[in-house]
Amino acid sequence: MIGAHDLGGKAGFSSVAVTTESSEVLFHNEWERRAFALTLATGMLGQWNIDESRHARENQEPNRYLSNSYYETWMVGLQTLLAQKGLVAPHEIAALPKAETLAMPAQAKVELAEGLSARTPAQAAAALRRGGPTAMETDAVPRFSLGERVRVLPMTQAGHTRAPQYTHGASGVITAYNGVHIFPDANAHRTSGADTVGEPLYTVEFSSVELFGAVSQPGDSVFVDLWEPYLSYA
Amino acid sequence: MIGAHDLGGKAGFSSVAVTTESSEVLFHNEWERRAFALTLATGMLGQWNIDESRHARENQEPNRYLSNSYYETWMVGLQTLLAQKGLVAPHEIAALPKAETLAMPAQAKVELAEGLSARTPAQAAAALRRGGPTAMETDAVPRFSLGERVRVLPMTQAGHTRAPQYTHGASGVITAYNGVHIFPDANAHRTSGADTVGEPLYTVEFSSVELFGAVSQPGDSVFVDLWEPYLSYA
Amino acid sequence: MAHDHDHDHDEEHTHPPSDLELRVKALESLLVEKGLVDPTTLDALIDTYEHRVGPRNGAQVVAKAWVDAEFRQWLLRDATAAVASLGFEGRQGEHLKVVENTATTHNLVVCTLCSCYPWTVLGLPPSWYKSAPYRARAVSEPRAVLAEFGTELPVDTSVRVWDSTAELRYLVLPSRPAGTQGWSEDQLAELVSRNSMIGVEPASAPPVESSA
Amino acid sequence: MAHDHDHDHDEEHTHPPSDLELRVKALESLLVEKGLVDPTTLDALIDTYEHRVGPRNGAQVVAKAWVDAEFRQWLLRDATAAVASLGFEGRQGEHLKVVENTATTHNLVVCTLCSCYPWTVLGLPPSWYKSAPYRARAVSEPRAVLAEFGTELPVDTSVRVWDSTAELRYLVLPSRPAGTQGWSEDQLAELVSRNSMIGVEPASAPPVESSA
Repeated sequence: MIGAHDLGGKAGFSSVAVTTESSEVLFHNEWERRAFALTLATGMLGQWNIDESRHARENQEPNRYLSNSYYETWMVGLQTLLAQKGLVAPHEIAALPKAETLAMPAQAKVELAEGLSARTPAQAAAALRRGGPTAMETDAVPRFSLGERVRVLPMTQAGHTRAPQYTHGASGVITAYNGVHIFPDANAHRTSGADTVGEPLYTVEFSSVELFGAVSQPGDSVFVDLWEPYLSYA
Repeated sequence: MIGAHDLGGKAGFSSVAVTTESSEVLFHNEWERRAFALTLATGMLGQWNIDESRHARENQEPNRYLSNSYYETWMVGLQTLLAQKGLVAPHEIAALPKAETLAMPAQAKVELAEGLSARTPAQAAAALRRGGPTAMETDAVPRFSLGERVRVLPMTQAGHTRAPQYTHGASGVITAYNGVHIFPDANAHRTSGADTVGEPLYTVEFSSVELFGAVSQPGDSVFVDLWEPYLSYA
Repeated sequence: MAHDHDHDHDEEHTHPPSDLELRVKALESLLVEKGLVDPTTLDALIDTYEHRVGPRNGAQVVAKAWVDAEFRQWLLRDATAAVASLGFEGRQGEHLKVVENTATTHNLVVCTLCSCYPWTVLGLPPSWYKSAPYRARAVSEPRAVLAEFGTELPVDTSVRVWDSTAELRYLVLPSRPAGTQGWSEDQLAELVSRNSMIGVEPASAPPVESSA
Repeated sequence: MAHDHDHDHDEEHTHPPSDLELRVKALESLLVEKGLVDPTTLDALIDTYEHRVGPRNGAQVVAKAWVDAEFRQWLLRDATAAVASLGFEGRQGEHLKVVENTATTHNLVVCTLCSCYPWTVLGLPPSWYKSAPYRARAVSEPRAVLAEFGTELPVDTSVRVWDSTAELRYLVLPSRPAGTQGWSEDQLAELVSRNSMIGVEPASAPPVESSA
């Protein structure tokens, strides 16, 4: 889906609120700290993946997405996932102070998975250290070669995607093959038990002039990581 | 520019607030009536064209564009144009009740064109009846033929444009040639005294499946009116 | 959650804050004072589009096309001229196109970039036509939008969406309802709703007559 | 004009409405009550990213690459492994790429779709990196964005923008400042600002020494 989160090249925004390392804080309020940590801690329960998590944040009304502050959007995403995955019942979300409308599936009901329990600090530290690699071991043969010119399909997908709209229909050159990685468009809409789908992941270089016209300087370029299903021969 | 106004195919919006002819009013408040009429009446002064007018409305911060009601955006556009064209001084706009920030050029100063004066009701009626045709008499030869397959350039333009982003990079078939019409991308950024630029205008049919994927039904299509500079051979 | 999100974007404001009213009034006063605007002209413009120019114009065009095959051909070939012959012309109708529904195709009109609309035959657009949901979804999921208007199309009917990106203005010529043989243009025009000329609904069916 | 538009979208809220605070607290209580979250784990996660994992990690990586040609080669070839050798690995650093500024190329990192950022070497991203203006403009007008950071590039330097659309995470290896011959890694690391590793600024110049 092309939602308000797909910001690359969009016009009308102001200048960047520049700060240096020493003049800023990471969290402006205690609730931002807790929102951040709640998101990480619940994510470690393993009930959703990163693409589902991104989709839950992005799938908001565009004016709300643009009006929310950063961690407000994290909270929207978290509440949506908790309800969708049945960790929290809709009426429990609704009973929270100043409940906002979330797109909560009507069928959500709480059936905690067997043995699901809070991660300890030590378990959390181990999970952070482990991370969540998305590279997959396969013997897939990539369709495109280094140096080959490809074109991004211009299609606007209905579901989650990581092909930004400013690249739609543009042609560029493969500069790196990064192996097979979990394919977000499938991963964000996994049905329980489905196998993880991997696709070859490339880095594609686009001429800035081709993407954005004469405001760009010749020789400048934009590199974008794109999965094979996004691409066709140019 | 691709601003928040370029809404085609964007995700996250709610259902349409359906009304029938008999259950609605055109203006919800007296201020909407006046905002509408002020826009038409000042437009008849001939100090700006329709593409400048559209650009003045579209060139807002995206979250503001999406939050404003319809006639609020008309008012943003009108005030911007009045200031840009020097019909109203920035300090006069600033002195209006609850002034909002508008992108007003610093050089704006009031120098009313010689003989510029309010249109009478009769003059306004005649102006409405005359309208503002955009077809131009030229002997230009269109580059593309009926039935030919073309591709919309994927470039994101910095200035005003009427090539919606959902068509960028997509290929379609020319179904009509509509003659040469004033080219909005040039018209919105006219410098005083510049000649009006016309370009061949086509109607292009796109397969909905190609634009929006499997959510579309085969056989459905979208027709878009596009000027020649937006197009290349497919 | 922190903000007041109850602002309804599908409908326009019904209770505008008074500062907006004040501001528009002040702007009008300023422009009148400068001699740039005549308040009686504003009144006339409002009256024109609130009371004189509206979808009854388009309904006349459609009804005539239903009874007059030659006019229908002219309309499909050169809508601007054909419509002008009925006295409807001018602003936002300078370059008209009429697209005809058939047994196998259904037409739907939208302006994804703003709110382009054939004023000369339909007047000013309704709120929903100008709303973000309609503008966003009419091109990408027209059948879902039609369903919200209660319009379910047969699967073998293809949908043609017309995005008004240039100065061409589109009017849908809906199919003539069955059971209207021998009706006059005026009678037929009653069946032509504004929504049917935008393409979100069919023309109305004739009222069921109680058999004598 | 009707609405309160003074909400600053470039910076995050500094004065959040208390209902948001209350809501987050209530959600935490609910999850703790259900046994899904341990509050001491939340404290530990916050402490980790507020005090332990941050751009000083990346500065060490950069400084080492400046003094150790073999490490630099390894870093450019397989950043994940080279960086792990310094003890930095895990979440949001699973697949690292290092892109090197040269005399003729300058690199800039963005995530236009969300806020992807190499946590293992830079910690959490600053507000501006997550803001709509940066995400929108970094790809389409990188030189204007750089100028807002006070960075003016020579015309013959080409800009390479890296949009982090997948799980690859990018770190810029800035050019080593002139006048730092013989400096230790620790001394050099002091010159490596977070902003220089995102690519919006060069590494800092060494402080001017008063001649003896």
